[in-house]
Amino acid sequence: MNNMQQEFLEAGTLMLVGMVVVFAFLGLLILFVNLVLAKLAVRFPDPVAPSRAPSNKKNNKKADDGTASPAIVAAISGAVNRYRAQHGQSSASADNSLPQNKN
Amino acid sequence: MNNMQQEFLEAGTLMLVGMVVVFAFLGLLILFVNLVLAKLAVRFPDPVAPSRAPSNKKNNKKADDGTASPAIVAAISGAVNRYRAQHGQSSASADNSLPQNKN
Amino acid sequence: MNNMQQEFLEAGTLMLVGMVVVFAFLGLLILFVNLVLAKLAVRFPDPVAPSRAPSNKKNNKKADDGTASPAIVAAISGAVNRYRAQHGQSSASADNSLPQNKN
Amino acid sequence: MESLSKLWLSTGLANFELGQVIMMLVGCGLLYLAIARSFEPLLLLPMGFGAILTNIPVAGLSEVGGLLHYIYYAGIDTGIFPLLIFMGVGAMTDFGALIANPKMLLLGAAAQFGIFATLFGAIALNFIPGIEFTLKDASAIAIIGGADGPTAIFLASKLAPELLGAIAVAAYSYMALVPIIQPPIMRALTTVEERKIEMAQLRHVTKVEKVIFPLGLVLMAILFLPAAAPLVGMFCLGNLMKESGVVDRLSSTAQNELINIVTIFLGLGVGSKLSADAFLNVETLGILALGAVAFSIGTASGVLMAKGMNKFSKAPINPLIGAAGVSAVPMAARVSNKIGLEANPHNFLLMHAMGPNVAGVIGSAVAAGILLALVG
Amino acid sequence: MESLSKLWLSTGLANFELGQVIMMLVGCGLLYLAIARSFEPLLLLPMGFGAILTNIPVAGLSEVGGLLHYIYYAGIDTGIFPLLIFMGVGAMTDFGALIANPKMLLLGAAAQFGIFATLFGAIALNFIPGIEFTLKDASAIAIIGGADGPTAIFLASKLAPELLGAIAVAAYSYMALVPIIQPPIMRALTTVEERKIEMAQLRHVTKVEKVIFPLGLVLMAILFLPAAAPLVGMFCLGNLMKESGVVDRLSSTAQNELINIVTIFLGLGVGSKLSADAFLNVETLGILALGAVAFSIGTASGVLMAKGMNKFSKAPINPLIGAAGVSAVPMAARVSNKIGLEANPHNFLLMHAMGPNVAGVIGSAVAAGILLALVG
Amino acid sequence: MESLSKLWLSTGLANFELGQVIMMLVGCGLLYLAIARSFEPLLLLPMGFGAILTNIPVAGLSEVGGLLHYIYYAGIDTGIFPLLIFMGVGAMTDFGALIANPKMLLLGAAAQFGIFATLFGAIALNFIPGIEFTLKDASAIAIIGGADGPTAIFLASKLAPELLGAIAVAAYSYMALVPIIQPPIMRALTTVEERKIEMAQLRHVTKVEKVIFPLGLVLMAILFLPAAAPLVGMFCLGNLMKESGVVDRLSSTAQNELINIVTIFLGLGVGSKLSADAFLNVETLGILALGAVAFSIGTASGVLMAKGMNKFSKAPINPLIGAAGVSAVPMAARVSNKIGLEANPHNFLLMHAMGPNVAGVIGSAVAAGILLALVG
Ligand code: NA
Ligand code: NA
Ligand code: NA
Repeated sequence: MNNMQQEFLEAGTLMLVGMVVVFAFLGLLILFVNLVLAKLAVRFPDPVAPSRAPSNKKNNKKADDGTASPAIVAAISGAVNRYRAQHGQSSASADNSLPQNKN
Repeated sequence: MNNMQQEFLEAGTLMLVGMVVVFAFLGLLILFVNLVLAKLAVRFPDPVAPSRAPSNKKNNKKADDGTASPAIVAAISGAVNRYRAQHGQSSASADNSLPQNKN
Repeated sequence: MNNMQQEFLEAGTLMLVGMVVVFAFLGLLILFVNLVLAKLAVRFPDPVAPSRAPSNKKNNKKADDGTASPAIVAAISGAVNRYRAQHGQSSASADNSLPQNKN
Repeated sequence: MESLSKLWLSTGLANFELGQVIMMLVGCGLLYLAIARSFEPLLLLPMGFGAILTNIPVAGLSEVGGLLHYIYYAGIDTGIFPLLIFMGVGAMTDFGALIANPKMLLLGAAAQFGIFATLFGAIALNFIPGIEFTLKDASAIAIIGGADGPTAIFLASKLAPELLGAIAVAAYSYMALVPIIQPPIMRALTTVEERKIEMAQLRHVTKVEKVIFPLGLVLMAILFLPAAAPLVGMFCLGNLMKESGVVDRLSSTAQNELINIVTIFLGLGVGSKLSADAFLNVETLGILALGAVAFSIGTASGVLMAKGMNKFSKAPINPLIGAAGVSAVPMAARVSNKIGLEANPHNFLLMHAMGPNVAGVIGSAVAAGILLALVG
Repeated sequence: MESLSKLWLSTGLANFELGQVIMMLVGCGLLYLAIARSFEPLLLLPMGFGAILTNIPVAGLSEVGGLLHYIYYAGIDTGIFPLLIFMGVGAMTDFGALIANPKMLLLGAAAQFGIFATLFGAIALNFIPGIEFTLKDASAIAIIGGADGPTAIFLASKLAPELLGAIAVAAYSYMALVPIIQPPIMRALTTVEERKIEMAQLRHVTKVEKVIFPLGLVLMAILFLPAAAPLVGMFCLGNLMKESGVVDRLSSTAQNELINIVTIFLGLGVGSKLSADAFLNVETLGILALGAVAFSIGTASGVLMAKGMNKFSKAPINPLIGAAGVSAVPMAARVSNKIGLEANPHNFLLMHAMGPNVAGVIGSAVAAGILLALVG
Repeated sequence: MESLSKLWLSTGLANFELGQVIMMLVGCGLLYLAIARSFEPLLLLPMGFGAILTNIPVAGLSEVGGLLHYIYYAGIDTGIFPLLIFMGVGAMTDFGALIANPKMLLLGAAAQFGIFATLFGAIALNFIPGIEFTLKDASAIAIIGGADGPTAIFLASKLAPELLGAIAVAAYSYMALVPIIQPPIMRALTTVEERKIEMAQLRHVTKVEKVIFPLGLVLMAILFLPAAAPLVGMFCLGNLMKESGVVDRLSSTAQNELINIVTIFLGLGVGSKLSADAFLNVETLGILALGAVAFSIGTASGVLMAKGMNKFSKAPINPLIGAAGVSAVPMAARVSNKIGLEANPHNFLLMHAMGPNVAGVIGSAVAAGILLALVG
């Protein structure tokens, strides 16, 4: 039973130390964000469109040109789908035309 | 020459046993399909379009909405092709916008 | 210091031999191109469009059918982009419909 | 005749042991959860299949020379697979919501109480005859409360490889059960008024902030907790690849093809540890019970912490987002959003819950580092 | 001067042996078949190139420390590469046609007679001086008749690694030659009337059936033939990933990037076994001859079985689809379709031939399991 | 209390050595170059991050059992990663411009003088106390002048693994600095009139030529320089996969997913060699100095060779394209184009400079082979 108590003590200490360290670590991270990043945000603002709410960069890139109505989109997407089903290769060969960086 | 005969005997036995087991195995698979799968097919029919002949699932998924004529498809697909050739990146960045599951 | 001289001598020899071999190797490659490939080019000309300047094969393949105007391309590409942003999966499932070679 | 008897002796029928049959049923159960119930299918499907393959008599797929043996020792025993998955997850993670509202990190910290309380509980289970968990075992079990699959597998492979199968099954099962486990706890600990609280829109986060954040995070791991550095480091590498914007092709591969390949192998390798003697014992029951406790405590701690913060914060904080602190990205955040919408149809908490959600990933990696440093 | 002589001694010119030159020409021959004739280019191109690389004097690409050495021992000696390819092929395979008409499995079984008859023939070749095939050798050679590349490589790596190069070359060459080898046999064994037979449209197969089929198949392998479990298991895992529909990203990676990467390495690794001493001997001639025999017998058995079944079956069966039972997916099915169209321009056999075609894949994996169990 | 002290002893703060801090700053410097300046980010980003990870005290990421240890020994010590990258680069390379104007090969040869002159220089540095380069070291350093990353890493891993980190850093940094290093040299060695020279349009190159070229190239390596066969061979395999047109899925994977995966690992593995004791010494300064010299001499040799050829050639040759002979594809070719446009706005040299550019890749692989044969 003594051994058991010993283990409980160890587990309790671990619990205490663990929670303290977790809070300390993430607390320091708060400081880092508030002190360092906030300053960086002021010194290095994004070049364009700083008013836009944080969101998925890629979706923005795609959604911001053209204003076709949903109906047109639906019609075209049906056609595109059917085209793709017939010419399955096209998407793969488009991959090939990526800019080819030399490593 | 005795050794040779021995080997022939072994090879012959292998041939016999092998073909018997192959037929037995695939025969049992027939039973499995006829008894188990056929029942499952009745108990768990596909939710929609049960009359459709078996074919490539993906093509179905793509072909079943919209009814654009081949001429329109051809016109659009030409435009899409040219667009892709000029903006080779688009297909790669579309990949990035896949729903990102956490593992 | 004698050791030093020895090393210099070795390095100098390496430099000389190295440059000779590099020039010899690439020189032979010139002969290979001029003698072998040039003949092959005459005997096995490309099946079509031999007058076209060497350029990216894939772009050619994509650009050579259809003659939609840039305005139409822009309109459609906007719609396609938006469609893709909403249906991120489509490009991945198009990959699935590649002709599936058995290895 | 001799051939036929040799063939008979090589069949599964002639060699099956009961344990193997049961473990195959466990594997089928995992496949059922993955396919019919869509419970974490990306990992449970290969894991369930691996469980079936590893228990095939005679075939020896997990013995020297077998495929699963190679996969396990090359990728899981070394820790390589969970680390690569963590890199891919990092490349999929957007820290924007957390940077915009860094206090959310406290919620991610509070939810880790699920881990450390469970550690205590695992030691308490030693009272039950037949169960004898060492501190290392208890630590590996407790990390289930972190609700993070790769972290759990990484820690278990270091501290208690013989429990790896049960721990992984528990971790992924409960992660899939988040929408069932969390809501009653969330409702019990909050008032309707609290659940209705709407939060202020998040500020814009600049690109530079997003690039520097993973570097700062890894720096802190280096300074204060090097034992967490492999996990945190690979996570931050993935995130840096994404946010830097200069290596899009690497980032894309890390979050698509590479993570997919590794996921297949990780699932098979974890499944290969689901052998009868390692899984069919009282300890597994204990692990499953502790896992549920860990999730519940983590959820409760997060919610209570958020309630407390709401009292003292100028900007209102909806306590529901505290539950997202257990990580289980992005499921837990979606649960917060759903319960919030029930109380107030105009209350969209998803973006706000992403903050504690990714904070929970950091929190459990930190907790894993502490356990490695103190117990490993 | 010393440098130049050292350089000269390190050239290929100063070190070539005749055998190496010949093997390089063999490699060039494989490249020619792959590029100019489109014979199974996905494997023959890297294999031919591997054959050239492995025979370079001095460079030692297949010796300890060389790239091909690592590839061979990590991926082929262990069996990992063929199994991963099998998983990818499983993820590409649609069992719908087979489930709709399960009797087609008998055609896939009959075609395996090509394997076992060839085994007998290989032992008979021992009469020829200079050829001495053990039962293991004979089994590894006979599997060529299965018309399935990964199965042949997997079995050869287990039973007769020293014959692996020749067996792989024969297997892939004859698979590419299916459109030339099969038609005369098919025409000789069928009447025009038989070739004109149109078959009834296949019934609809539900998603549940497609999901359960791979599970049932792997269960049968477990019960009756665990030796076939690695091959059948990985094949079924791939198919389950595809049909379950819940892990599309894993399925897509398995049938695209992963199988492509492994194919490059598999080809190089197999090519590295095309060394002069392993390939340039009478045994290779024997293997090439036996391979042709195996394909022909397999085709004939399939067609004859289909003729017989047509006699006793209510629904008409076109004997041509029996030839597809050798597998060689999807080439053999296309050949059946083409010969059928010659006799009757309205006779589209492709979907009907896919049934025996995929049955042949199962059949040869089963045959490989039997050989492993009895001979290995 | 004991726990806290144990935890403190496991922190980075308690274990940091000065060298590690400095090397982490070096890693941060590489990240800065990669992200803020876009200097070869595909390799410098993972390399910089690897440098940070490897210098974390206590964590032991580069010791037995650590992730970076496995990556380095599996992929770089064996030479596998640079060879796979070379295969991918081959699959991205178009030899059309070179086949259309094969004399450009002489420019690619001349630029290799940068390598061999630097070798001499490295030995000369032995006069400086504290620097002691063996011939092997000098050869591995000199290859920086080849301006080809994978070649430099491959050679360094064979001849001087302890210098690998510094050599890779120098090679990639100077490759990124090509637009800064080359222009002054190019302007100094040419007259405005020479820079204005327009070159004749290139002839059409047929598909057969493009397919046979890599085969001829590998054949020459086999005959005359087997030591270069691994590099040249894998490069030609990739190019053959691309140009043959029959294995597009393999070619696409080799130049996308496979090269991306390997690039991440290569960067991390090279970064793991950036430890304080291997990097923080006078030799590294020597290597950095020699690297700059090597690039400059290579550029000058190429330009001077082109000047000479222009004197004797019927078709005019713009000396600027000689600078592209150092390889650094496609950066050096773009620099030639840019300087040409400055002198003459109608002078598009890009396609013409691609010839010497890819010739430079061949040239440095050949030079590496010579060094391996004579010094290795
Ligand atoms: Na967590
Ligand atoms: Na077969
Ligand atoms: Na070069």
